[in-house]
Amino acid sequence: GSSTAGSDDEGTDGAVASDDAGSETESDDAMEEGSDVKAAFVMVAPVGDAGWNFMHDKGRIGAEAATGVETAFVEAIPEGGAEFDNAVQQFIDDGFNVIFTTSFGYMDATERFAAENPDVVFEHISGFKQNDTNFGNTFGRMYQPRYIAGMAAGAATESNKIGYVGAFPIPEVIRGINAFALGVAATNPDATVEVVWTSTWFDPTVEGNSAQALIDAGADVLTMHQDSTATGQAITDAGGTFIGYHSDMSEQVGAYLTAPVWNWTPRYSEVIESVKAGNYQPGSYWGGMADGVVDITIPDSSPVAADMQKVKDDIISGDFDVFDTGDVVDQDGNVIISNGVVQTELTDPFDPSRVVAAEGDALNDGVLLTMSFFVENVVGSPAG
Amino acid sequence: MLAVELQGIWKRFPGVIANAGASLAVQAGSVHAVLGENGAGKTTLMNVLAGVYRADEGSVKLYGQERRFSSPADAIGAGVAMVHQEFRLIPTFTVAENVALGASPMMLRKREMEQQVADLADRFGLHTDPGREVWNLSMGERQRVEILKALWRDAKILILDEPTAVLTPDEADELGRIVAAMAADDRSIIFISHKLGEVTRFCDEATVLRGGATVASSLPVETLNAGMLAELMVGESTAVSQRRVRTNPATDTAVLAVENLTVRDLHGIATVDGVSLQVNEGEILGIAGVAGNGQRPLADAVAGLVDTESGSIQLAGEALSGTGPKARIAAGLAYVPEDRLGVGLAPKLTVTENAIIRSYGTTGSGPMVDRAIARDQCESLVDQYNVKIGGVDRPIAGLSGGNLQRLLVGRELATEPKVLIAAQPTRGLDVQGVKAIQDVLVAQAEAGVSILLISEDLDELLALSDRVMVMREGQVTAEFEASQATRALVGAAMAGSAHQEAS
Amino acid sequence: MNEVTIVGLLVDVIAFGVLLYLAALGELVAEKAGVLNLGVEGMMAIGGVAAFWSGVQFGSPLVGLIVAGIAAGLLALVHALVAVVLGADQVVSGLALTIFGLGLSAFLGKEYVSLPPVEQFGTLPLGSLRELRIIGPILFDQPWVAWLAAALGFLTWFVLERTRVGLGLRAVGENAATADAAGQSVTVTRVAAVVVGGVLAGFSGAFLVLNLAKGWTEGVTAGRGWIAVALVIFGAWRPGRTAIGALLFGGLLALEPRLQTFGVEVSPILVSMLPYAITIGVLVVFSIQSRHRPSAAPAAIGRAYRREER
Amino acid sequence: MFGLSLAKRDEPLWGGQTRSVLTGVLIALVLGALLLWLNGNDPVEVYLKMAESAFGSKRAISNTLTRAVPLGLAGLAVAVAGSMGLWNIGAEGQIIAGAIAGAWVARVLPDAGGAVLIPLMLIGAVVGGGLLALLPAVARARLGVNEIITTLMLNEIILRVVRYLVNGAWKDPLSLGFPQAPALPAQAALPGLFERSNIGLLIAAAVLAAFGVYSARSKWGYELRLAGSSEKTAQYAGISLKRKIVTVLTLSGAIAGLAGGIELTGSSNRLVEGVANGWGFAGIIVAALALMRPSGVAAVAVAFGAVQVGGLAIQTTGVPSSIASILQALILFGALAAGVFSQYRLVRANSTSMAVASV
Ligand SMILES: Nc1ncnc2c1ncn2[C@@H]1O[C@H](COP(=O)(O)OP(=O)(O)OP(=O)(O)O)[C@@H](O)[C@H]1O
Ligand SMILES: Nc1ncnc2c1ncn2[C@@H]1O[C@H](COP(=O)(O)OP(=O)(O)OP(=O)(O)O)[C@@H](O)[C@H]1O
Ligand SMILES: [Mg+2]
Ligand SMILES: [Mg+2]
Repeated sequence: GSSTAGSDDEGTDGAVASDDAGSETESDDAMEEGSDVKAAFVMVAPVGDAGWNFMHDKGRIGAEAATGVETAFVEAIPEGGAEFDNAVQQFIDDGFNVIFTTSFGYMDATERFAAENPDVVFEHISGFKQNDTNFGNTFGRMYQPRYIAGMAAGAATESNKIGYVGAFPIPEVIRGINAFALGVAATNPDATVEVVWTSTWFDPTVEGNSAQALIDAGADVLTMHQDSTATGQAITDAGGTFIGYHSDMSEQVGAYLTAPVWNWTPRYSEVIESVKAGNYQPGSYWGGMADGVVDITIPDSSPVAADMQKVKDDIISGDFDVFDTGDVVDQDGNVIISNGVVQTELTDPFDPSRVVAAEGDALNDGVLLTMSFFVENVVGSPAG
Repeated sequence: MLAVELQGIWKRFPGVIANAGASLAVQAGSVHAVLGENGAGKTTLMNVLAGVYRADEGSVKLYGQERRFSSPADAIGAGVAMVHQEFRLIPTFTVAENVALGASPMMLRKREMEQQVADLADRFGLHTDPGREVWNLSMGERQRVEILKALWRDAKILILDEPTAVLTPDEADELGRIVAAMAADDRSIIFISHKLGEVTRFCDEATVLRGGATVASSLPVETLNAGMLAELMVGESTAVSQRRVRTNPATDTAVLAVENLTVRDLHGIATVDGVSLQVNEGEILGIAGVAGNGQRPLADAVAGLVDTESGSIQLAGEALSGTGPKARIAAGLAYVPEDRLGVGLAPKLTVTENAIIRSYGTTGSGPMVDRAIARDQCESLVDQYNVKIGGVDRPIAGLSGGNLQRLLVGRELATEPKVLIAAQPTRGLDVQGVKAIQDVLVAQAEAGVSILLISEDLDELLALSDRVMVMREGQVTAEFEASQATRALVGAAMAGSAHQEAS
Repeated sequence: MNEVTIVGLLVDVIAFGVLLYLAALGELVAEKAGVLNLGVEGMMAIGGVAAFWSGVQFGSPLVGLIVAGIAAGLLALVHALVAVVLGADQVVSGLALTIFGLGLSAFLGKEYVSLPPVEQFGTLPLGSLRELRIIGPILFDQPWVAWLAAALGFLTWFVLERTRVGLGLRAVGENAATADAAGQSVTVTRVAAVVVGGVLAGFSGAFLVLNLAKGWTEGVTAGRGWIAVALVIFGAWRPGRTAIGALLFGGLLALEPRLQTFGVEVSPILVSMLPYAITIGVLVVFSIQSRHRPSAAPAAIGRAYRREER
Repeated sequence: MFGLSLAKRDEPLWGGQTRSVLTGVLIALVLGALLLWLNGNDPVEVYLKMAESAFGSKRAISNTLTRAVPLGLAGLAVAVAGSMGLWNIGAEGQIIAGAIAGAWVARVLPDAGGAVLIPLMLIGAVVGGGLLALLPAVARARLGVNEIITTLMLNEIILRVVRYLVNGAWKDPLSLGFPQAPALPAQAALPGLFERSNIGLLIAAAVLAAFGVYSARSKWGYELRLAGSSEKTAQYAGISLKRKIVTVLTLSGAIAGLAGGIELTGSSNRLVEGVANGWGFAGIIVAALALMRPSGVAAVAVAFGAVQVGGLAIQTTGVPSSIASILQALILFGALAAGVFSQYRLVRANSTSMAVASV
């Protein structure tokens, strides 16, 4: 069968699964005796968006069930405004002592609150700042399951054209596209990955429209880095194959093949448990498939299911890493990385004076975090 | 048989009682005049009959049957049509569309509709082009469209509220014939007019309103004369305006000199067409003419409110052409506009704020309005011109027309102008008001102010003016010295033909 | 760029055009009667959630369309009551309606987020016409709502220009006192026009959720209601010209991602500005052209009418 | 309808607008209670939480006032134009333009001291907001182009400009490619006052007070009201309407731009896409509820700020944000309706005698 260790209703939350509805009254019952830890979440868009925020809310609900602490959230809080301050302060005043801020743009404000409130733990998602006592950051190596998804896509395409609907040309998205494209190359060296940028994280209409553009351009397999399922609906209607993102979208999308998914429950639970135990240590957590924060469903139907499973196992065991293996060649044919060794000096594209890796250096996370080139089998512009 | 029977109609508006138990009885198949001073409540009463206003109290009977209208639609359904005093036309609609509005077949066939309107117009001798949009039409044409609307509905009861105000005497006579034909067709017509000659020629009976109540009902017109009617209307015997005797005759120095002035409206029609005139120091120059013949754009052009196409304007030797209103005020020009609440005053602002429109810029040195000075100015105007107000800090819209006018005239004269343009300065005023304003104008002229007086009231013009000019279709068509100006001569010039209104 | 991509583009142009057109047509009807309704965005959202709800309940897009129309029409009735019957400020009431509609749709739609799509509006059984090259997919393979939109556009034009109802409605929007004196009930006409406007916005929302976004999520309207408001002005309050505008604006929306697949390197963000920039440009050109005519805008727009007030 | 109609009162009800806003709030609270109850919340508890979070402590008051700053300035911007009968729907975009211009100043002068930089940024913001309003202003004055639509369209355009900047030209080199503008220099932050309030509060209060007085007492304000009361009268009084339209709309934009500058330097430490955050649209509502009188804006802004703070606070107790929006809309409808009834009364035509029944 398929192995879906990370999908939301399995795994860590078994113990109190009956309570995972997440309503406030129920969580009171589930609260452990004597625990005064309360966890709050700040979301940048309505949790009803079916994507990023939706998954964080699922993570919240899962963590509430797993740890028994009370949780609360506010949604649609803009980045860089007074609303964030109001909401976080309200949480602090109401006695919340772990606060997860789940959008990149909250980073600076979260840092400031952490400095002002040493008794409250702040965990920021998708950023890179931290302090020594109560402020850490969390993200996931989504590129790992993206690679495996690419393998499935390469095997599934008949037109040898795979479409990728991307939000913004930023390293996080580019990294995912490259990993995916490397996975495609592993199972189908003839296939290309064509990218369309939407300039929005969430707009189902634009996403669907972009997907249709790719379909018309000949793509028969689509994936995306967006917050709605519109891409999947478009390819379903066109009779193609869809690879989801964020959550297992098999319920919503007919042409579903597989999906790299987020599963915030284990990480949230871990942070909350450490606060409960009084041993929270801030850090830069960049978890991968081994940690369960990202995962993928392996489709039985795929002819490369066994290969995918093997790669998954190897990633989890540490025997394989996406950009560490073989040659990573850019669109112009330059070999950028070869077997984990950087072949050419890499600078931060946004600050060219900063060298991220010199020629001959071993591959480091900095290279991944500033990635701004497309690998050779990607069609489209990494500049947007 | 009575076609219309209104009884005990009361209608109150905030701060005013427009109808105070008014009544009216109209015989079927007759033309019935409703008379009364401005503000007597004629229009209000007709609006009640036409379903536009809902009376506070009173009853409406048509052909003996009690009716209760809650909308104009109800009244139209009962066969009542009204030609409103202010046009109720839609400028962007064609004539045919305006005529058919609310009374057309479900499907509109443009050609057919226009043809039908044309036929109807021909039948009653109302010349019009059914396919033209109304914004292109002159006032007289618009009036014809209004009448066509009522004819189109085949109304049994037709209300005409001052239909002849913008018509030439010829056109008015034409209308008289149409009305007579309609009456002969067993329709009933209610005819409102301030022109008593028309009343005696066109109508069978007359009802007179005063202060919202009926003071005389269904008088047979044959028994009436103008003097009696005037007495009934105003409630006291007024001497017919008499020529005033000046103690200090006008001099020959031209203070205001207008040379070959042409003004075009939005549609390129020359509303003022090569007008030249001059007003000497201490002189009152009267401009006569049927409404809509260019008097208003002439006044606006001299005051700098509309652009002129060509010509020059000089005030005491200073060229004003091309300057804005501010410069002209500074040069010594004052203007009492015809539309007092729309142009001369700002209805939402307070009495004080309206009193300082001319002076706020020059009183006080800094950027702020000096409220103490403003209040003083306002109070002294109120005292001097005997303006009745609720309070200097209440919105001016609450004042009655006469009081608005006193304040406006006072304010303009407070600027100590060299030239005063006074357009319809006594329209809508009661007897004391008329006299007060006329006295002020004469006193100013005697003090050396040059006055350009525009009025539709011929008697007023003849009584006050040193010279009278007649405007027709934008041009000055005649000029009379005071000594030669008679009603007959001026009236004939206004009509542009030998025809003159009987009186 | 090849035949398939060009056909695909045109198919999308029409789809987006239909989306915008339905909403704009509704706004046009309301504005023609003299009522500005800035609540289009909220009405579309309510229509969308209602259509999705009935899709889940009944599985029929036709029922969805009807339910969406009713729901959005009811929402529009709020604006009609506040801004027409009571005569309160139309701008504020419309803005409040947008806030209300977006909030209410999010509240009602909570359980429908990330459900699989419900049945879409299908195509008409046009047989071999649909198979025709190029025009088959562009015209005959469109969902029937596209035909409905075209028909409604024609119907709107016909009713406005060729029937007594339309004459009265336009009169109310030009000069309420005149229409009233001619026996046309201003309140009834305006309320009806606002509600019809709401129904059409609801249709637009239904089409958006069922066929374009293919699912309900909060924020699904993403500002398209505002484009519809702009479109009415672009179309100079005429159904035909508005249709052309809808295709133009729809074309720009459709072009945004496709330019990339055509290999044109232009920022999609900049392309997305175009509809708004064009609207401003067109407005300016119109007003230069029509300096000596009465404006195309219904003269009484935004103004409450109270019969006994002068 | 139902034989009922509205008749103007001889005098508006005592306390007219204040009373109507309060009545509106009351109506909204009743309807909202129903909604909350349906959603399984305890309305009383929720409302207490709203009140407490808006006014219950020094911090709460600071939160409310912090919101009242952009609301008040945007409201003032709309009211200044509105007192002359112009609709500036573009405050939202002008706030963004102000923030962009302010951020630009900081880019150009990164090393200037705070005492220089902050004033320059705020001036930049004022200029930026004013410039964005200039196009609609000139188009309206010269060509009679409806300013409602041009300002509305410019909102959408400027939003995309800031998005473009943040994603491209102005992308922060230090944020690992994430689309955000660089952080402003530390000295660009407005000095704090108490709790979360900063001197932006004083600036806004000063601007609101100054305009409140200036527009009520000055010749300039008098001319505005004159033009707003009747265009023809203004022309008759020798006021150049064209110039007035241009100056007033531009000024309106400048005030909104100042709001953007204060948000930039006060609440956010970098230019973000969401800097306007709906304040501009809320400003329309604030101005309308203040009857377009600049002097009334401040009070409405504080009240509206409290509603927003309360709406956010109840979310932390599990009330969905959608209900907070619905409550806000209900308050608006309620206030609008109550505003009408303060000037009109309901009249019923009695079916037998046409007598007036006042309800
Ligand atoms: N809608 C209204 N609101 C307030 N006051 C009104 C209204 N209509 C009429 N009035 C007032 O009622 C009174 C009677 O006005 P009405 O128009 O009936 O007079 P009229 O006899 O027709 O005068 P005119 O000869 O000038 O036409 C006036 O004082 C007028 O100002
Ligand atoms: N547009 C209007 N809106 C409301 N009320 C009006 C309006 N026009 C006139 N009125 C009211 O009608 C009343 C009378 O106005 P009108 O000018 O007809 O007075 P009048 O009876 O002719 O008095 P006067 O003898 O001073 O001319 C005023 O008190 C005013 O409140
Ligand atoms: Mg009258
Ligand atoms: Mg009067």
